[in-house]
Amino acid sequence: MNNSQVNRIKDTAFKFFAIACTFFGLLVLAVLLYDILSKGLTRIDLDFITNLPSRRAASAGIYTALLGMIWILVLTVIIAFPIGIAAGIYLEEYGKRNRFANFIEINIANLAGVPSIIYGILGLELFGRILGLGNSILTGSLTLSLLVLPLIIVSTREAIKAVPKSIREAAYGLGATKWQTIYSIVLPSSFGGILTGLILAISRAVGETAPLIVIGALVYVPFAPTNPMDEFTVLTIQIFNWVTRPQAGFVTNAAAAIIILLLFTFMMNGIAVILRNRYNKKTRF
Amino acid sequence: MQKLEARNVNLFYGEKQALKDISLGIDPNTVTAFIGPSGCGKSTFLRCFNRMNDLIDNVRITGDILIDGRNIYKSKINVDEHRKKIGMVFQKPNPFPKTIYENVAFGLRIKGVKDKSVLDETVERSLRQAALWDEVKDDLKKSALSLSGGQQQRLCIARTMAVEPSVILMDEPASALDPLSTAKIEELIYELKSKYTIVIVTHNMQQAARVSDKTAFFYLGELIEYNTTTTIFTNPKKEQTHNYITGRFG
Amino acid sequence: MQKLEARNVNLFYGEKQALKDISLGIDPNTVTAFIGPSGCGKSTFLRCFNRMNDLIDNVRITGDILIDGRNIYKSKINVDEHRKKIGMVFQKPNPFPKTIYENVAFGLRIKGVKDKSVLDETVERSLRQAALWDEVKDDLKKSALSLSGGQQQRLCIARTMAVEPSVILMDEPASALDPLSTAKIEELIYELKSKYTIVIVTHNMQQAARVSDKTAFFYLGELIEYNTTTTIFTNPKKEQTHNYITGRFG
Amino acid sequence: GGGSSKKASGTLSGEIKIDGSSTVYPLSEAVSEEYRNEESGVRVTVGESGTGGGFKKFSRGEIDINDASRPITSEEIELCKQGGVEFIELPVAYDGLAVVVSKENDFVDFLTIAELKKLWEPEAQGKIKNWNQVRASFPDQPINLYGAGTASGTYDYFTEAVVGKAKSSRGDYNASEDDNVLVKGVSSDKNALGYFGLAYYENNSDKLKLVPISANGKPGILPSQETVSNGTYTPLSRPEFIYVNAKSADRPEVKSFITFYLENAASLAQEIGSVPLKPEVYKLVQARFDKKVTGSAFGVGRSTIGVNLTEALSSGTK
Amino acid sequence: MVSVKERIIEVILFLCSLLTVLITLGIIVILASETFNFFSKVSIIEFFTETEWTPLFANKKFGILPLVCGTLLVTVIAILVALPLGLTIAVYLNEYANQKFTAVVKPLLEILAAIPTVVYGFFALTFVTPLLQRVLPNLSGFNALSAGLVMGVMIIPYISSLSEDALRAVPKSLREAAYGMGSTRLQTAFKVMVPAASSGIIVSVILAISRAIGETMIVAIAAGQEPKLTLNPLTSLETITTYIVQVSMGDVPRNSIEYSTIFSAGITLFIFTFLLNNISFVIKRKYHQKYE
Ligand SMILES: Nc1ncnc2c1ncn2[C@@H]1O[C@H](COP(=O)(O)OP(=O)(O)OP(=O)(O)O)[C@@H](O)[C@H]1O
Ligand SMILES: Nc1ncnc2c1ncn2[C@@H]1O[C@H](COP(=O)(O)OP(=O)(O)OP(=O)(O)O)[C@@H](O)[C@H]1O
Ligand SMILES: [Mg+2]
Ligand SMILES: [Mg+2]
Ligand SMILES: O=P([O-])([O-])[O-]
Repeated sequence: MNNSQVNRIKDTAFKFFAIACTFFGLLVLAVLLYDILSKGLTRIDLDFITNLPSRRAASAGIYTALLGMIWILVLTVIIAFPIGIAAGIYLEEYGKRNRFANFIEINIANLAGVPSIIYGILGLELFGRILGLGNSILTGSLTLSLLVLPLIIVSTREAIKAVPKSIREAAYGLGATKWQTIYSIVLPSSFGGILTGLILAISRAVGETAPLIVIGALVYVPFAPTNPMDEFTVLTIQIFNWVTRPQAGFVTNAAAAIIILLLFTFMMNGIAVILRNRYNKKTRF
Repeated sequence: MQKLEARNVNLFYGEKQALKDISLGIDPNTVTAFIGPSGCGKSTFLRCFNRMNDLIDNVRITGDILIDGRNIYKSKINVDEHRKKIGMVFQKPNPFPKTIYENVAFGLRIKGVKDKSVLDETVERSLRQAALWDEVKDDLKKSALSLSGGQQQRLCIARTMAVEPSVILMDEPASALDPLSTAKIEELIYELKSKYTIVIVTHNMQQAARVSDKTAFFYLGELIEYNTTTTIFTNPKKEQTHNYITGRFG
Repeated sequence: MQKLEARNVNLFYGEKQALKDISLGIDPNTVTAFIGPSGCGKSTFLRCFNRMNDLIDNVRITGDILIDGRNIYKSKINVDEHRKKIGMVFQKPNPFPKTIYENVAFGLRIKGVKDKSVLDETVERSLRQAALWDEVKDDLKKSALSLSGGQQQRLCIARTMAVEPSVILMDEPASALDPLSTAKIEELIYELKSKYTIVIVTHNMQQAARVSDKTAFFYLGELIEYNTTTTIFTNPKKEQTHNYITGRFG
Repeated sequence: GGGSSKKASGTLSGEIKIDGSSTVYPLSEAVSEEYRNEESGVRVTVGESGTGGGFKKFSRGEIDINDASRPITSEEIELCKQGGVEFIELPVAYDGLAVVVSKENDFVDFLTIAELKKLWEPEAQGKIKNWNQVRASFPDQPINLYGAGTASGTYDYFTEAVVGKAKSSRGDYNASEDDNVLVKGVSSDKNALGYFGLAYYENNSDKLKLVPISANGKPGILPSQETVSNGTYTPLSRPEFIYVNAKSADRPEVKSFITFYLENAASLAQEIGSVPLKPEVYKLVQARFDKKVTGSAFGVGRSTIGVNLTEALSSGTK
Repeated sequence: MVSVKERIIEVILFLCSLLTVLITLGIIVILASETFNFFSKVSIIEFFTETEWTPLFANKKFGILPLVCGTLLVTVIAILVALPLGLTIAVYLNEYANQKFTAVVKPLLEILAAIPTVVYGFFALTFVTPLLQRVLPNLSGFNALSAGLVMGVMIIPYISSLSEDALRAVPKSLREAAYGMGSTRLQTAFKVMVPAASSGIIVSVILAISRAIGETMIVAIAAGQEPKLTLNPLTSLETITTYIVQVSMGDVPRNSIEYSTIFSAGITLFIFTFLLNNISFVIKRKYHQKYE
């Protein structure tokens, strides 16, 4: 065999190996989904959604967990989004010049990589103990807000960065002030990108478990929360609770709750993908 | 009095000097062309006139730039207000991702104009001046991005004129356009000359020859030669100019 | 026999037709220039000759391309081997982020050559041919990225020649370079002509006039005119060609 | 279902916070679930931080009721005093501490307290790693241990009963406050040995194998409703308690909840696999609550190992 | 001259971004002050050299090594899965697959990283472990192996997507030069593209490692809670994150030594990820400059 043939064989061999690797990843995903669907799909019905928790697996539901999750999400959105977007705007539009902004940038890159459980410790100590908010919904959403803040800032920056310099210059050239340019040109143009980031942040918040355990959310809460100071449980915590129970019925419950959680996660990510695609198309300047 | 004047302008991007001691004056209601090879500083110099370089980090400028005799870098000038008097058109058409109408009305809106009739009137007048009115008058609510490249560029010119500047700076306004659109823009420049002072950067020597009254040749950040367009193209004083316009490089 | 030949070549990027029914033949040991406005398909056509367009998804080609009389799209050709015979130099110098030595030796290494003396010899010969040896002979272990733009481009030419192609395709090889480097590259092209068949895409009409024997003018994907360079520049048959070379557009 | 009287949802409202023992958790959970049918306006939360963890919160006044699988300790009483918390101590059920191995384990026939001590005492840490070190006739296989976390009453009780000193145990085992985790671990590990409340065994008897325990040279005894209730399963039987904050006990919803608790504890304990007290004992307990008897009936230093509840309660009530 | 309104807006925006610094400060101050308490009671030498970790027990030992070892063991298993798979996938998507395939497969693979980790914990405990136990009868119910494997699959997209981005950021011209000289795809990929994108690929791997180190739920559910200084992936062990969860689930009194252990464990974890993140940040900065 000459060299060129050997090279071609290697090339082809790698190709098949790589296809196998790619499909292995997808296969695991498929098996995971199949495993969960087969364990939990039959358990899902209206009762499962509307029932309160119970010691009997067959009559337990996720009502309180769902409501808890919605409470947490809404508060997190209210707290984290304005701050995150504002910070993103500052860093991308104002802060380039000074060294401090550079420092903030490193800092955010770091925060984005801090393990979520560390945010849990921060939340436990800062909100739960020092501010005395206990293991309430408010503590939970403040903690998750800190957690998703770097995510929102980074995606806001990416979205703003994607707005071409040329249309900014056009606005400045017409005599617009900085804020006018940002408000009336940059933000509308990057709206899709920012929104995508926000939805991914929500999806992240929905899936978090560890920081909430650390702030003390692992309790039996058999009622729907009605105010931010209530104790709460969320879907992931409920799943964790059920996963650790040995009886088969609770494994089924956990799988069923996971299906609901995944539906939510996939929906969020799907919306983000669609938004991103549509937005990419619309604003190809 | 000269409309625009530069006195010993030096400009640095960080360490790197992009403009070297440039002085030149531009008369009102003329078209001046800046030519020179890529990277010689034409755009940089053009952008000194509306302080657009302010937007870039690490830029340092020395020397004076005067508009109507007023030093725009020294006095406590309001940059935003100043830019309204100096229109700018860029190489790539850069309409806002808004409707055609809103593009043209933008300059007024940021001034705080809300009166619908004033806006309508200005939009129409500007589009007419930019020779675009007939093509878009029925589609004012359509997105500006749906226009062709040439139309977009004329829209940008209209948008600029809506704020009634006295100077228009154009940075290779036709280089991304097809021959037909280019011809239209060149025609437009010729017409606008009566009302505005126009400075145009171009790579296309024939374009410079066709539209401008005076031409400045830049090379490596220096102003090599500045003279009437006829002189530059038929009888340049410097060898570099000669080499450039005969296509020895660039 | 002609070195390169295209017969009724059509090329589509997805729906969009980029080349329209192009036929042309190129003699061995000549320099042929492709000129035309941006986007007219010069690069696309050039890249047909070494099947570089294969790398892009959704490309569809009809018609025949022959090299030394062999149809490179029809027969069961080994593309990698074929490309070794057709060298290519790109617009922007693109040395690999490796040492100067390894850049030139790359072509041999992927052929499996390991013999140090063969490598050394080829590296020296190629660098000499590219008129770069004297400038870099003491720095062969330095990163290629530390060279100036003009040197990088000559390094890319040396790299190409190391695999001993018979044809060299050049896509605007000097457009990113300063006048001095440009002159060097042009000189080099002139020297290489005796050993290679060269096709060069250029925006610079004077460059085409200086270096090429024949010139092909493209417009909107069509080959408008193909003739000796003298004829094209002094006595074009088509009005579009005339308009283009006199700078009416582009 | 355990709710005895099915009247229409009541009129009470408010919040009751329970925390503490994971052994008592299933009972409290069951009670509060049934109570929900009774008084849907009262919102009861139940945590499971372990007996000790719960008492920490209880002494800070953060919770109304603490579940406990052992009596309060003198330090905890002290903490309650500092926190200004007075408590009412109410036994609610018995529990046997089940020692279990994997279903696949075929060689463990019984274990003596001495063997358990050898296995669990602090000195065993890092040393006793194989089954044959516990008893020479056992095979030379690794032994993986699962046991209660240190905040739990089960841990305190087990160490006291087996090692002889409360809170004295080796530390290199899978420790969890959540007995479910232990069940899960032991059932999926053929080299495992673990201990936890009997109720957790009863609910998972298909996955686990119960080990008879032999004390003082007597033959091994399996924990069951009967052996726990009649005291033959010693020393690993114990009472379970709830501690009610005396201030909270004044609130009508807490009062109603506790009464409901004591009325239904017997049937619910049976249902979840715990061992109910005798009916007359529940009466004593109810009386104790009605009279708001504060303080512990288990004097400092007095062990509950083998305790007689009737006696203890009567002595406390006078 | 800038108007007052513009100034005010800028200040508000600035304060919002300043908040992020406060968060970092908050984390550091809170972790450090409790850790300071911790080290006033426990010798720092014991912390780093003692081989047992039993702070909750009567016989207290404060050696962080078993937790670090458990964390690293699981991380190594995860990276052994994710690195070869992720890099191969990245090369394949970039060099071999057509755009349509990439456009479909890349987001599908990214789903792997979007699935909540509690789900993976469930999957590892109820599916992977029983499956592995058929082959490895000695495998404990809680073990490092299935936690590591599942975590490895979870972080595949971190490596495949980020490396693919890095490969894609390599100027097209380099790739064309390689092909132009007659390289095969494999040669182009591994002799030109991967070296040119190496910094980006390294960044992706570091981020994946950092992610694996900080991952909590998978190990908390599936790897056990027994601090053990072992390299045997078949037995149960405890990671730093699991320990923090374990302690948080029971209520530990403030100002006790047990309470400060979560902070000393937390700061160890924080330092690990902090270092990794900074290294990757520095590399990223450098290579961004290279291509601009
Ligand atoms: N933002 C910037 N930062 C640093 N250097 C810059 C910046 N903008 C331009 N330069 C440099 O300044 C020099 C002059 O640039 P300028 O854009 O003015 O050239 P030009 O004559 O307009 O070129 P072209 O014809 O390509 O537009 C160039 O060398 C360029 O690299
Ligand atoms: N990968 C691609 N996918 C789709 N369309 C393409 C692609 N590459 C080029 N085209 C289109 O094909 C046409 C011809 O492009 P080509 O690059 O060959 O032009 P050119 O004459 O070399 O221009 P230039 O002088 O700017 O290099 C252009 O309209 C271009 O937009
Ligand atoms: Mg320019
Ligand atoms: Mg081209
Ligand atoms: O019942 P405990 O959870 O305290 O063991």
